[in-house]
Amino acid sequence: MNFDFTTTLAGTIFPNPIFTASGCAGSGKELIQFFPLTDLGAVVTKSIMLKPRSGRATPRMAETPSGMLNSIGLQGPGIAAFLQDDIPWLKSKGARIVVSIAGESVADYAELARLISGVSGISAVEVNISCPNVESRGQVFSCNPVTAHAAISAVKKNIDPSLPIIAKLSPDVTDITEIADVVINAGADGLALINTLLGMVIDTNSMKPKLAGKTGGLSGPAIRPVAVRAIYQVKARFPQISILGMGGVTNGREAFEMILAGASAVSVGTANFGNPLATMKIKAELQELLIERGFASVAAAVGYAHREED
Amino acid sequence: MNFDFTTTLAGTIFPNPIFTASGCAGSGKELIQFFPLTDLGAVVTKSIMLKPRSGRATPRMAETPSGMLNSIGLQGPGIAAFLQDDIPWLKSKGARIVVSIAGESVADYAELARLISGVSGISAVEVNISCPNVESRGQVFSCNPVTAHAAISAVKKNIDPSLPIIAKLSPDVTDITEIADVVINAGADGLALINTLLGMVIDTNSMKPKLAGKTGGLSGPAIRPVAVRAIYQVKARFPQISILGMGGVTNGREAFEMILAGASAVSVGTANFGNPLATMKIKAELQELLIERGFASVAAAVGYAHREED
Amino acid sequence: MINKYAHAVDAEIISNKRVGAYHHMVFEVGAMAGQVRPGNFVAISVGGETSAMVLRRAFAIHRSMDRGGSGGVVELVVAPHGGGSKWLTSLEVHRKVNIVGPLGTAFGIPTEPVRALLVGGGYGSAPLFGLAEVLKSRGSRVDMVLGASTAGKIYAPLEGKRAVNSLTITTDDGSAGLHGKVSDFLPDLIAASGTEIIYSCGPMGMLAAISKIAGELDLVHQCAVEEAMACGIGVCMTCVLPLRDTNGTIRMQRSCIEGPVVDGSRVIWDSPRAIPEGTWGAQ
Amino acid sequence: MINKYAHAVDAEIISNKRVGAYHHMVFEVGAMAGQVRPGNFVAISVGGETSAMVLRRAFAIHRSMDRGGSGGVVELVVAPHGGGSKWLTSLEVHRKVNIVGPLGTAFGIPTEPVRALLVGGGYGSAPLFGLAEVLKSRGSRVDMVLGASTAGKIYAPLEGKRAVNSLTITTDDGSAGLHGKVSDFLPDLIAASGTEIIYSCGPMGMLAAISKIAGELDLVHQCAVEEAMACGIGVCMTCVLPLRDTNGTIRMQRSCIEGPVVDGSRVIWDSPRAIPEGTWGAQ
Ligand SMILES: Cc1cc2nc3c(=O)[nH]c(=O)nc-3n(C[C@H](O)[C@H](O)[C@H](O)COP(=O)(O)OP(=O)(O)OC[C@H]3O[C@@H](n4cnc5c(N)ncnc54)[C@H](O)[C@@H]3O)c2cc1C
Ligand SMILES: Cc1cc2nc3c(=O)[nH]c(=O)nc-3n(C[C@H](O)[C@H](O)[C@H](O)COP(=O)(O)OP(=O)(O)OC[C@H]3O[C@@H](n4cnc5c(N)ncnc54)[C@H](O)[C@@H]3O)c2cc1C
Ligand SMILES: Cc1cc2nc3c(=O)[nH]c(=O)nc-3n(C[C@H](O)[C@H](O)[C@H](O)COP(=O)(O)O)c2cc1C
Ligand SMILES: Cc1cc2nc3c(=O)[nH]c(=O)nc-3n(C[C@H](O)[C@H](O)[C@H](O)COP(=O)(O)O)c2cc1C
Ligand code: FES
Ligand code: FES
Repeated sequence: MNFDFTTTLAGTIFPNPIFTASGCAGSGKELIQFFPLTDLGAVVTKSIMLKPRSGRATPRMAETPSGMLNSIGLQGPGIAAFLQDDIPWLKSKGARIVVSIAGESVADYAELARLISGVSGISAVEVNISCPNVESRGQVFSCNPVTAHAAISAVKKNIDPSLPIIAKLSPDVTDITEIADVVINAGADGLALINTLLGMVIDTNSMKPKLAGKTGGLSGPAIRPVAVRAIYQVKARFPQISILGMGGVTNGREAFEMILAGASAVSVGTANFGNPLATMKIKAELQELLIERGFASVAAAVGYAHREED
Repeated sequence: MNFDFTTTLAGTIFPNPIFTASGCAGSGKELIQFFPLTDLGAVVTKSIMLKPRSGRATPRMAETPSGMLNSIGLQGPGIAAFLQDDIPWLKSKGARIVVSIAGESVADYAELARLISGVSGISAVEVNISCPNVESRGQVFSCNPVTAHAAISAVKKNIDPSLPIIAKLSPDVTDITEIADVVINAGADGLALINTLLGMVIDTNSMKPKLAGKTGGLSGPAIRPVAVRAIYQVKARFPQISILGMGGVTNGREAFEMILAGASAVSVGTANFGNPLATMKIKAELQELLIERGFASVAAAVGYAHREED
Repeated sequence: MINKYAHAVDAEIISNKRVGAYHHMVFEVGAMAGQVRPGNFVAISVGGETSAMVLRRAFAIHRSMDRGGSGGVVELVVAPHGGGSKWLTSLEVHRKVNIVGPLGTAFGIPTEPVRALLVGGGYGSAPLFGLAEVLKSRGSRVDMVLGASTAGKIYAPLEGKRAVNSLTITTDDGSAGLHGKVSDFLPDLIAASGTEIIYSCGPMGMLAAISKIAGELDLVHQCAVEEAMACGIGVCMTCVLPLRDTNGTIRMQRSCIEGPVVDGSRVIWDSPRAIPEGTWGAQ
Repeated sequence: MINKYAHAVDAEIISNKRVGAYHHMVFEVGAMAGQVRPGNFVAISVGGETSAMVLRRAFAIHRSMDRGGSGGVVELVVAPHGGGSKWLTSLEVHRKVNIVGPLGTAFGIPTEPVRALLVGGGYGSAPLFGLAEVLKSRGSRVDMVLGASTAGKIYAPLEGKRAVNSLTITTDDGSAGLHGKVSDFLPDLIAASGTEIIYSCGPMGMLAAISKIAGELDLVHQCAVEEAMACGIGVCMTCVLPLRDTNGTIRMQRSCIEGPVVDGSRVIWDSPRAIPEGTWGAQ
């Protein structure tokens, strides 16, 4: 059989549907010892902000049952250094690049979009709106329809129109389809589902929160049922929108689960920490499973769990 | 040392802070073979509705990493049979009883409150408002401040004023402290945190959702960081309110974590499935740990992780 | 009282042998062994202390032997299937696992000698051998028919074979015994051995087919059903199936405490996983 | 290239022995052994296939032996502490575990012979013995001082003792060697052995005390730090600590790839877990 492993996400074709998740693959340089970056559908870079950021104090992580909390605080070199160092390096390795951007204000998002527009070799932009809005007492952009809309609109209006926008949403909302609705209206070409859930661990020795930042983002297999539900709900309401699924995927069967729910591609985050070769394992297992189940292409399996017949 | 293991929840004193969680301990009759029900702080009964309910079709459960999904659909005999059979039996065994009620409309909650008011031997009422409101397209009561307020008000106005009301909240909201605020205003004497998270598993053989009801409630250790965060957030904003904590507690250290976050008592749910003696183990370990850490009482440890000193 | 003799025990594995597609495993359970009746099951914690699997796994008790004092054992037949059963079957002897049991209902044993037909599918044969021994000891005639998809999935140990008057094997692929489904051969077997009661254990499809035949011939049919169970002790309500009461009312009942052994005529075979119309409390 | 020789291998455990409070464990890692330099660490998957522990655990490489072909081994010293390390130390020989390595920076070895003082706290002594061998083979003088809270927590194997010119033991409770903290005795030891360079590995408090002494005496101090690591390979940014660049800028750097071995003078010892004022990108 002629199996087609390419996938189309937000109008862009990728050679396969397995991506690294933002913030979980460093700059790419750390993984290249383990496999060629060209073997990935795409590298999604760590969310970059306008200025350099030190991130939060440590401890920044706590292991939890089938998951972990992190509170990195968006440490990074800032957009200028990123465009100068990281992008050219990734391009030189032949990687498909999805740039993740994060802002503290609507103006930040607009500015980041402008700065990225001129750069060649970028396949898409993932807009991380699961970060605190300094103009609104630190409320997370994607937890409010008004600010979610404003951030995505700002990107849309300022970006090179040929660059697809993928809005990354937080699951910590009452109705994720409502937020999906507003960001689609604001011009998002695709959605990334899901970011981490807000969690906390208390150290029973110190009897204080374990993370320096008190709360952190919960990721890993523990949250996979929440991710699958979010993808399924959004796909049911917006069958036309492309979804980049993520949340606790560690093997091909689980990536397949996300695709059946409605994801056109799958990002792998926490699993990279447990196994630097996780993406390659997932990719191989997924391909085998899709063929075994009789799908001629990734596209044929996307959202297949929604069918009403049989 | 004279250690005081009693706890005060919503103005009522219980001999120890370990309860069974609603829907996770049957009617009590199933566990009595394993330990005397008097050894529990209290039995929280399965949420009871006005009329008998068959619940949902099967499969009703799926195991997930460090957790499970359930979609029971509130199967039960209805309030009349419950008051006639279950309550007298629990009383005859000397159990402290917290009755959990659930309605499909505001009028249901009012009626349930009236029916319970006359009954002796009940320590408190847990109001499960994490269930679908048939009058509002199935939206969950506790996911909307207006309906959350209406349900709790309806109970408050119709219940024997000496019976404390504990409002049980869903974590599937953008800001749980906002819902806590409205239910406290509506007259809740305490809060139960948290109910399950909405999740889904897709069966990669049938390529359809695994549960007959498609989505289900995620419980177990996987969700503990979300529960601890919710308890901590609510306690930080409402230091005076009593909290009944729950979500993935399987041992004494984890119950201690919930108490440090702000819970005055802890319900044990999914852990009963993995170990019928879970509550007894948790209780013994918690007592040992509290004494080891130098607390003279449960009360002294409640919310201790919030202190600013050291 | 529900599960009157149930308790938890850290049981040592004293034997673990591959037999065809299954593992025959023996556990030192002490006093529990003396309280087991054929049809009961146990629930076992899987994955060890840092396991991501939070639920127990249920296994029908194959045989139990009370050796007096604290020396009882139970035997199980386990198919390595998913995470839990693969973990269990991979354990070496002397490892301990936590077992809760005995759980659930048992096969009803007539007080008088009868002519019984025992029908097992796959590892569903496991509880039938213990049952056969009890029936034989009461003077009953015991015929047995075991079916599976293929030869390796027939579980029929030698000593078991000796305990029955006749043993018929069927496989879907014809790799052992008769070629076909168990139910294809039942009418003839029933006629040949003058069966008065049928006991069965296996996949729901097989139980349904047997129940149809039993119904037509007006035979008593006790079957052990298998629904996904989260707790095994009656507290979670996940394992329900619609069962008809004596007065005809259909209720969603827990297969872990009302079952696993139920009277076949009580089961709504055409929709065991749905809420049949008219079910008590149906919305 | 970062972690130039790192790769993953399913390594068989070929020995697992309790030594005081620790387990000395030997793993068959093949070619990896030949690529290890003293100070490197490995990251091991824990808990087995159905584990709830999703992160690897880091362990300093105690020694490595390249036996040619595919026959290399690495040795670790593991303290059974929480879920992951208890699982690992409970494994029997012949079990396989997945190991990624060699990871991180190594101790810098001067090209000329030097007088080196190696200071270890608890299992922090583990990487020092391999280092001692290399230093000795280059003609250096190696003095070693090992401290712990109590005698059982001193890890100092016999062959290791032979590789050093002098070995001093200290315990907080006086149960072995000198009574007190390692740092109490350092100035005298340095003076007595004419130390030119200090290598250290152990808890942050100990490293800070050593760094202070090294600074006062203007000695080079290479220390192996230990921060909670989620990935061990540089992709997660959880293991950072503030480090001073050559031009004085403080940046939050990953201890897994910029370390674990770093120059003691680069560490901000009074607040290794905070964001010191003036850190690059501080908000
Ligand atoms: C009353 C009863 C008796 C049983 N007796 C035996 C026996 O004698 N030998 C044997 O090998 N197995 C038996 N099983 C099935 C066994 O309990 C496990 O379900 C099976 O081993 C698969 O578990 P797993 O962890 O390997 O698979 P997984 O797929 O990882 O299991 C995931 C979850 O689904 C449930 N599940 C999966 N398959 C089934 C199934 N067929 N029936 C019920 N639940 C399922 C599991 O219990 C678990 O909770 C019995 C089940 C029941 C309810
Ligand atoms: C570079 C490096 C070298 C190490 N070398 C050794 C060694 O040679 N021998 C040895 O016994 N241990 C060593 N450790 C500590 C080891 O990695 C584990 O952290 C420790 O065994 C505790 O894990 P656990 O699963 O038993 O405990 P848990 O408490 O269950 O661990 C939970 C999580 O916290 C992290 N954690 C807990 N304690 C520490 C700690 N002290 N430092 C860093 N992370 C921690 C764990 O890695 C894990 O992610 C080293 C750590 C690092 C970073
Ligand atoms: C350590 C860590 C850092 C992360 N950093 C980012 C980030 O910078 N931007 C972002 O959009 N998501 C970030 N995430 C979220 C992941 O991209 C992903 O959405 C989430 O972890 C769920 O996927 P997983 O379970 O596969 O990790 C981070 C996650 C982790 C664990
Ligand atoms: C099988 C099952 C049934 C439940 N039924 C109810 C219920 O009837 N009413 C209710 O308020 N919560 C119900 N819950 C939620 C639990 O009471 C508890 O809030 C949740 O499971 C988190 O705790 P745990 O992780 O300890 O199980 C149920 C949970 C499970 C797993
Ligand atoms: S398995 Fe829990 S009630 Fe039957
Ligand atoms: S441990 Fe992940 S970057 Fe260092």
